[in-house]
Amino acid sequence: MSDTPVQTSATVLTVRQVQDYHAMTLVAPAIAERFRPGQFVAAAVGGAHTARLVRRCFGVHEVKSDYGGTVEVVFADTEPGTGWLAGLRSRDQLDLVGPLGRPFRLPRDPVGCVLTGGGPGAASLFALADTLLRRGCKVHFVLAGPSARQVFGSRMAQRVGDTAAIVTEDGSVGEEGTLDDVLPRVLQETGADVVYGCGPTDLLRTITQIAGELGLPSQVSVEEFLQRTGACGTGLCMTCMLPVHGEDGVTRMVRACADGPVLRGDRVRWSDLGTIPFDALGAPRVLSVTEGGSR
Amino acid sequence: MSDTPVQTSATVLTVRQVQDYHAMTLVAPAIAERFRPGQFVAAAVGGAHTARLVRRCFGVHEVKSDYGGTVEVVFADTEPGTGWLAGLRSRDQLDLVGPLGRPFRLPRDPVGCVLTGGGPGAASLFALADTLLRRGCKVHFVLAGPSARQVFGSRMAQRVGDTAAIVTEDGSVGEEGTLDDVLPRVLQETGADVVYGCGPTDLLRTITQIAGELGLPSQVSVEEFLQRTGACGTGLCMTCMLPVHGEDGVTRMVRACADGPVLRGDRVRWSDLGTIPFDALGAPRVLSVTEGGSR
Amino acid sequence: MSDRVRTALGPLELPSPVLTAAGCGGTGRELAPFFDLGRLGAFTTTSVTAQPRAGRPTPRVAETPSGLLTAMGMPGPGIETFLERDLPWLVEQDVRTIVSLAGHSVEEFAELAHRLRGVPGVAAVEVNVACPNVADRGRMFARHPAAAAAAIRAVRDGTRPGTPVLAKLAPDATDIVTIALACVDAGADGLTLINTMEGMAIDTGTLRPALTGVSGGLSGPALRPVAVRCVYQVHAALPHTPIIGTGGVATGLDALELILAGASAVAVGTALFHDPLAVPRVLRELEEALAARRIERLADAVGLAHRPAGFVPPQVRPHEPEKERTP
Amino acid sequence: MSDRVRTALGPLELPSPVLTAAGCGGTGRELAPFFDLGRLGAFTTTSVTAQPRAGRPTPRVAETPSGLLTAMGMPGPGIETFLERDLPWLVEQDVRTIVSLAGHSVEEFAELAHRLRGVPGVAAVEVNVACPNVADRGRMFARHPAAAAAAIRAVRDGTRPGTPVLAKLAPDATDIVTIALACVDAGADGLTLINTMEGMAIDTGTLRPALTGVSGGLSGPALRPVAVRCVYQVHAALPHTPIIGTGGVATGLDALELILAGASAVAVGTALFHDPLAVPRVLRELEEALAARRIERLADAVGLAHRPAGFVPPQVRPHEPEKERTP
Ligand SMILES: Cc1cc2nc3c(=O)[nH]c(=O)nc-3n(C[C@H](O)[C@H](O)[C@H](O)COP(=O)(O)OP(=O)(O)OC[C@H]3O[C@@H](n4cnc5c(N)ncnc54)[C@H](O)[C@@H]3O)c2cc1C
Ligand SMILES: Cc1cc2nc3c(=O)[nH]c(=O)nc-3n(C[C@H](O)[C@H](O)[C@H](O)COP(=O)(O)OP(=O)(O)OC[C@H]3O[C@@H](n4cnc5c(N)ncnc54)[C@H](O)[C@@H]3O)c2cc1C
Ligand SMILES: Cc1cc2nc3c(=O)[nH]c(=O)nc-3n(C[C@H](O)[C@H](O)[C@H](O)COP(=O)(O)O)c2cc1C
Ligand SMILES: Cc1cc2nc3c(=O)[nH]c(=O)nc-3n(C[C@H](O)[C@H](O)[C@H](O)COP(=O)(O)O)c2cc1C
Ligand code: FES
Ligand code: FES
Repeated sequence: MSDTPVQTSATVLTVRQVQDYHAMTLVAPAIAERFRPGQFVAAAVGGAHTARLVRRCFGVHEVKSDYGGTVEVVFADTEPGTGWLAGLRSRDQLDLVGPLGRPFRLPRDPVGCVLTGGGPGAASLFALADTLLRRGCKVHFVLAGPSARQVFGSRMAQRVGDTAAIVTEDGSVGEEGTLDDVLPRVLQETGADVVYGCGPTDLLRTITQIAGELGLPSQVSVEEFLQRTGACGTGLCMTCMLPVHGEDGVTRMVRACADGPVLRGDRVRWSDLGTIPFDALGAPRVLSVTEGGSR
Repeated sequence: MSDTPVQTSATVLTVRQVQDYHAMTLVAPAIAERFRPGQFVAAAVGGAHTARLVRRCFGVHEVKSDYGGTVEVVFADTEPGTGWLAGLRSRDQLDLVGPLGRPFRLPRDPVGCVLTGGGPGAASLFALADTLLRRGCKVHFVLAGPSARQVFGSRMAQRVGDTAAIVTEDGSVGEEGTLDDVLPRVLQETGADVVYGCGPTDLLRTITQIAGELGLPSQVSVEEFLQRTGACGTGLCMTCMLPVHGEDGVTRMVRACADGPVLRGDRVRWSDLGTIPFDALGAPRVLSVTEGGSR
Repeated sequence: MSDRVRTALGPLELPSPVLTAAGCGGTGRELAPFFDLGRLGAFTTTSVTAQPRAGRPTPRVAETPSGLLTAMGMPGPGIETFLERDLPWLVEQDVRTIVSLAGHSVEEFAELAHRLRGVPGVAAVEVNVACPNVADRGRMFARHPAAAAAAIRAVRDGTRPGTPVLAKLAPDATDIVTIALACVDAGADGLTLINTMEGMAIDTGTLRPALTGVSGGLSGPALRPVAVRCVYQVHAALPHTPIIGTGGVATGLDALELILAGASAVAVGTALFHDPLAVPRVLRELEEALAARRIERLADAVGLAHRPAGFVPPQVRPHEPEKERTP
Repeated sequence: MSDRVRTALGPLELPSPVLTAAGCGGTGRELAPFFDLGRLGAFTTTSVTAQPRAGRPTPRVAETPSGLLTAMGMPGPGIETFLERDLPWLVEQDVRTIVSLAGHSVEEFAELAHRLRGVPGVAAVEVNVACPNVADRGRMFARHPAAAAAAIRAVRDGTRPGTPVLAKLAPDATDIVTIALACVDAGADGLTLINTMEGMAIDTGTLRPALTGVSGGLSGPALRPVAVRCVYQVHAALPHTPIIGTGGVATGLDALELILAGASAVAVGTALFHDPLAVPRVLRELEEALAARRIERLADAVGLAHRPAGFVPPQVRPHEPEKERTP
């Protein structure tokens, strides 16, 4: 059962400032032991008397064996939920569920991998890099964002990766430009065999497209879509549905949390996110007459 | 305006264990400066995302001039609201409104005063004692309760008061017995001129009765009644009503928070607490027909 | 207060859209120590009854998740004392005052309106139709279109034409739009949405209902989604009828939510018990929220969430302002 | 599980009174990693429809104070796949299963009952009458006594006599007791109270309704006072009809509150999203709460809050168990 998630009261070990983000290390042996890169944890926010019922999900930045097992998450504290998290201090308890979701599929052979991301979501790529490197893979980072604030881990990527390219629209860190300018070049230069992605939805779509054009498989984590739509993270609530077409050619609505968050990029119908495509299984044939929310 | 209440974000200075209680000292200069003994403060509990809308009220144990002005409250952490409070640590912020309610009326002359109480509510008596002593009054404590756990401040009373009598039903601290056994004796021995009370409702009723029999005025704080019935502490919600008869002989429903919590004991219709006496102003003449809660 | 937040309820202009809700601001005197009452859009009184009423025995209130349950039993000093003691104080402080009326029969509503007629300092009259109707075995007026309309008509008929009459509705109805239509048809110039919703709590210590009234009214943020829904549905049907949105407003964004749904003003109730400074804070936050969204005038935000809705529900024109009638 | 918590819904005996609520436990597979499903009193399925349905586009959910708003659009694989794939898995795990049915017409309800008839592993059938009725311009069955009764009758007629049929009602009605009476009269063996209540949220960023469905159903602790009130009122009128209490149960004391109001079992919904271990925890806390109050058998606590009420509301005897009819 060691690949099944657990619910646990984790102890906050440290909260550090990293660039514009908070990095929180939590003692959670049962989660650390089960974790595989690409999976996430879901934290209850607001404390024992909270009025906020939706757990906030976080990709795992790093897992260590200290104190029986720790997990580190990275977040910005701009919104109420993460604002509360940022106020926690060492020794506080945090109710965590995890690890949740399907991990990144790992190559069997020591191939070349490009890890692409942006925003705090890029944090997940570092746990992945760690595992890939231990398997003898080559790891090439490509981090992109509008400006330096939105690019997490640029220095770390340079330290950890075999290569690391950083690109921002305003040139505030790395090259000036967009992912389109950089990713094809890196894929060509490194001769990579697979592309991994984690970050804003538009970024994932771009990754998928560029990888597709070069005939490379892509594995992307739809964290942002899940964050905007989901309520449980455990596959129970069925609110985080997105259209994915299967090998049989049929489009099905699948759960971003339990069937993802890592999906094959080429399977996701990116243009149809937030809709039920008319050809999806179970799509309404006519717009049904409903009074308010049918339940 | 310095006798009007304020809303403030107080900083927790220390939380100490005192007997079975927590004593929390808060930096709140605007409240400390306005406070008069018998008044209380109302704390928002549960943090920024709380689902609990009712503030928890606390009598003030001690006011000091350190850090611009501090107030100390004393509480047991058996229930959810105070349980949350007990988890606060030094440097945390607490949203406080105060001082609220009418204070104990103070004697003009340096007379003899008996201060009677039980439970954490007795905390309020120490701020009162302080003021009375500074006015040259004699202060005699009588603290009562079922057992030692329910008697707060017995050692402090002995240190601060001119005399101090402690009585518990099981004799676990002080004499074995009840207030009835002790209060009449203390009143006679000390020749006191006025009785102050703060504690469980039954205790207040006993105090009023014994004082009345000896022809002494009593001033009691109906904190427990207020805690069971009120929702705001500021006089807005009209839920903490208790029957009090006025000088004109008419019984009116008054607010425990804003018209109290300190009331003349002989004015409170103790047997009718939790009812609308039929002769109260505005009492229903017949039980009105209502569907559920009329608003 | 900036021009950005000016608003109007029909003919009644208000410098601020943030009011107190009926029964939640005491007599006004209790709030005065905390902030300048001039910052109130308006003060809504506790519902005034014909006779003094002590209300229900305690406990009258219970805490529920993000809410409060209350069964007050309509306590108050009665209209005579109200007119002698409470209203003059508000007038003296220059507080725009909306007087809420509670009757237990259509006749009592008529009598109350009559007593209030011509009294200076009444900015508007709010009719609390969430009152038990003794003529209907104690069922609330607010639950039946005809009963609600009768109460409104009685008050409208007894009130000077220039003074707006607002109908305050409760959400415990199969279809609140029907009730709102009936009230507007009966002469209501505006609507206050919503009163509390019937709920109940059981004390797991005593194993008995927590309130002497057995059931009570649920208020507070827990109720807000229901208030937003009611305001939205009624504004869709009656886009020209001004609405005061009430129910769980505790922040400026909560106020904005009700305004986007179709309210021209909002009233703060339960939040006052938690935070006596709620009204000026909500106003400040709302002003900031409008500015951040580059909304220059509050009126531009009213009902904005309806546009561009794919489906336009049937719209009904409100009644024309009535001519004065003999009471 | 101790004998203290054994309960029964009419003929259906359950070792535990804590169930999952319809639509909130996934297919069962999602909960299985967290706890032994044998600890469930019963598993209630997501409402099963005749055809596969993708449901509404996202966003389908919004967070509200102590609550959740959802507008799902009744997604599901359809009864065929349900019978082939989901139900057999539950049977295999030995999970007592209550199958919830959702139809958009009386005929569809009849068809669903017919498809389910005689299928092994169906402990009870729950009829979700909070469905839009296409024959009534999309109004919910649950809002009209006659429509609700027709749906119940269709399912009762199509279901084996030994299998209890439960009517699941929504609180958005002027008088839920009337609807409950109509359902029991039409053959419901028990009631599940309550489904979500209609509410709405507006996104203050986009200035548009937060849900694609515009309005949605409010669930979670915010709703609990309404659930307690509905269970209390219906139990007062129908003291012999078993009730599953649902709405905001997140702790053992919440469960006890509904039981004291008159429920014989409780179903946990929204709390599962916050806490996948909610069911075994609520059960443990309930067991402790009963023990602390020296209540030896759960049945002794059912409806206890009604005693010694001063006023006994009119009581109605439930219908006698129906003889088998030809479907
Ligand atoms: C798989 C996954 C991984 C993520 N990893 C990271 C990360 O590494 N670093 C990071 O900063 N952020 C991450 N996020 C986003 C994160 O969960 C927060 O939602 C985000 O930071 C917004 O902050 P907040 O909770 O303070 O916002 P709030 O304003 O408190 O919440 C914003 C709104 O989103 C809703 N919401 C928030 N979280 C969820 C959720 N999980 N499911 C459904 N609704 C939700 C809330 O109900 C609210 O309405 C991740 C999200 C997902 C789904
Ligand atoms: C004037 C006054 C002075 C007090 N002084 C002290 C003191 O010095 N030390 C002390 O330990 N306790 C004091 N109390 C009681 C204190 O406010 C807490 O209510 C009590 O300790 C119960 O603890 P809790 O909040 O953890 O209980 P909870 O279980 O969290 O609350 C118990 C129930 O009481 C209700 N409740 C709690 N407080 C209030 C309130 N203020 N108004 C209305 N309803 C309320 C809650 O809604 C809840 O339903 C005082 C109360 C009053 C009114
Ligand atoms: C203690 C209390 C007393 C109330 N008294 C009245 C009243 O007298 N008349 C009335 O129309 N509404 C009354 N209400 C309803 C409020 O005005 C308001 O409509 C409702 O509480 C929802 O708003 P809120 O969530 O901001 O409190 C009262 C509500 C509470 C909580
Ligand atoms: C996401 C979600 C899906 C639901 N799906 C169904 C359903 O399919 N059938 C049904 O009868 N009720 C459904 N409900 C209602 C719940 O079963 C329950 O009655 C309601 O949510 C109140 O309980 P709670 O507060 O514990 O969630 C759903 C509720 C939610 C939140
Ligand atoms: S977030 Fe609940 S199913 Fe995905
Ligand atoms: S507690 Fe609100 S008026 Fe006294």
